[in-house]
Amino acid sequence: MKLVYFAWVRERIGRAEEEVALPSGVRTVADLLGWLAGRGGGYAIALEHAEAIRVAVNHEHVDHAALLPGDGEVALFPPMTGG
Amino acid sequence: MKLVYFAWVRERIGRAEEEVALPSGVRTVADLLGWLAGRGGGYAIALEHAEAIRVAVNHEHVDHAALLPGDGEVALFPPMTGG
Amino acid sequence: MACVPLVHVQAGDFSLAEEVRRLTGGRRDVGAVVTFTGLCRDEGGRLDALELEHYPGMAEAEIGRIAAEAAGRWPLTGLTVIHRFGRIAPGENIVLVVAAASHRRAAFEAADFLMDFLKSRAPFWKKEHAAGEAGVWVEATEKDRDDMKRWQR
Amino acid sequence: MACVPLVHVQAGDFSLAEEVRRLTGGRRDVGAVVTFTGLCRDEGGRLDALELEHYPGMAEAEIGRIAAEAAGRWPLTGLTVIHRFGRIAPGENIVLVVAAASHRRAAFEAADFLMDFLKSRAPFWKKEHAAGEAGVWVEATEKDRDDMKRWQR
Repeated sequence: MKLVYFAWVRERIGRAEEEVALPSGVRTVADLLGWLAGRGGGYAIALEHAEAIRVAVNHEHVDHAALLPGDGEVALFPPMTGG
Repeated sequence: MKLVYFAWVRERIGRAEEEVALPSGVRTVADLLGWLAGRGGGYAIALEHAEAIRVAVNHEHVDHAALLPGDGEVALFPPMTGG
Repeated sequence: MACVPLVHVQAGDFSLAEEVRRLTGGRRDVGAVVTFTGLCRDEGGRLDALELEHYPGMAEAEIGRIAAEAAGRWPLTGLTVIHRFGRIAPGENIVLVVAAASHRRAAFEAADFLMDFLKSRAPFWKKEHAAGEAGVWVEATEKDRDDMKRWQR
Repeated sequence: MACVPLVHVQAGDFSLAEEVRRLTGGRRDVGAVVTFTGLCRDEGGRLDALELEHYPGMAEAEIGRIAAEAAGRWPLTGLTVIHRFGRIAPGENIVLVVAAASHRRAAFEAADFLMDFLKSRAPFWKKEHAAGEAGVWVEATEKDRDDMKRWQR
């Protein structure tokens, strides 16, 4: 699965994107955030307040209870400040 | 006193403006409307529904209970439809 | 301090771009500009033109009062109102409001307020001209009066 | 039938006049055009520039969804949304919404709705650059979320 990061999530993690192979227990967006934070370092810092992280699956907003797709792009980012 | 008329008030009365000398009993806007309607003809037709007529005194909206000024310009017109 | 509104009542057309530039050019404190342009519609092909009669002198004064009220009520950096009179063909401009502010809510509300009050308070009257007919005066609607009530406080 | 919105996400500037002309030129059924332009403020002289990061692909898709929602909700004759990204200096344009309709209420509400939703749903992030400091990400506010709730129904 492809993960992409934006704004301070990207800066704290230290990369803009990566490919990951998910362990079988990681099924929801919340699972993914917990698993990534467990990597420590920049991941732990970026995802410390997981509830603040916004997530999009294949370019659509989803909530943290959403199931992850079998394939595609999952994006993690802070609340938007455009407009 | 100068009277000016606009839109269908002007068309029905048949003139855009005139000078009038008010009888002493004509003190309010409502008095003026009644006195003018009493002239009959186009005045009676224009002012038949007096409550619909809007009035301005020296370029400011006033209600029908307002006292007429000693001097200046009184305008009679239909509800506005600009914008 | 409240901005000083620009008010023009004129027969000729106006330039939206120029009026926006007048309120933003060379400035770094304007965050939001809302414009409203009112145009003449042909009402499904029925209309040849609108004729706008106005009360010279009072039109400028009354729009000035409405604009000053808006400038006192919202923190605007600039406010422009232009209202045309005379014969106006479908597709042509009738009225322009430009409201500039640091933040968007003030600009939106001021422009919206201006239009509601212009409709019911500015001394202009529209006559519709259709092919082969005598002109017909547009009637004011209950809705126009209700729109003004939105702003009571 | 709902109009088909135009959506652009671009680094370059836009022309307000051109975008309005695109929705009104040659037409006789448009009675009202509301535009919103968002500009970069210098925050009392503090800011050198804003940097706008965006999520390519999703930015267009999400603005498209918000615009389609507006086009379904109000009887618009046209709707255009342009959002810039990259480095933007004080006084420069950031975002443009143009809503055209037969009647003014639809145009005002659609433009207002678009801006409230763009602020909180479109994947853009602003970083403030001040002289001699590292950039600071702008934080989303409670107010931004409250603004969206105005449109629940």
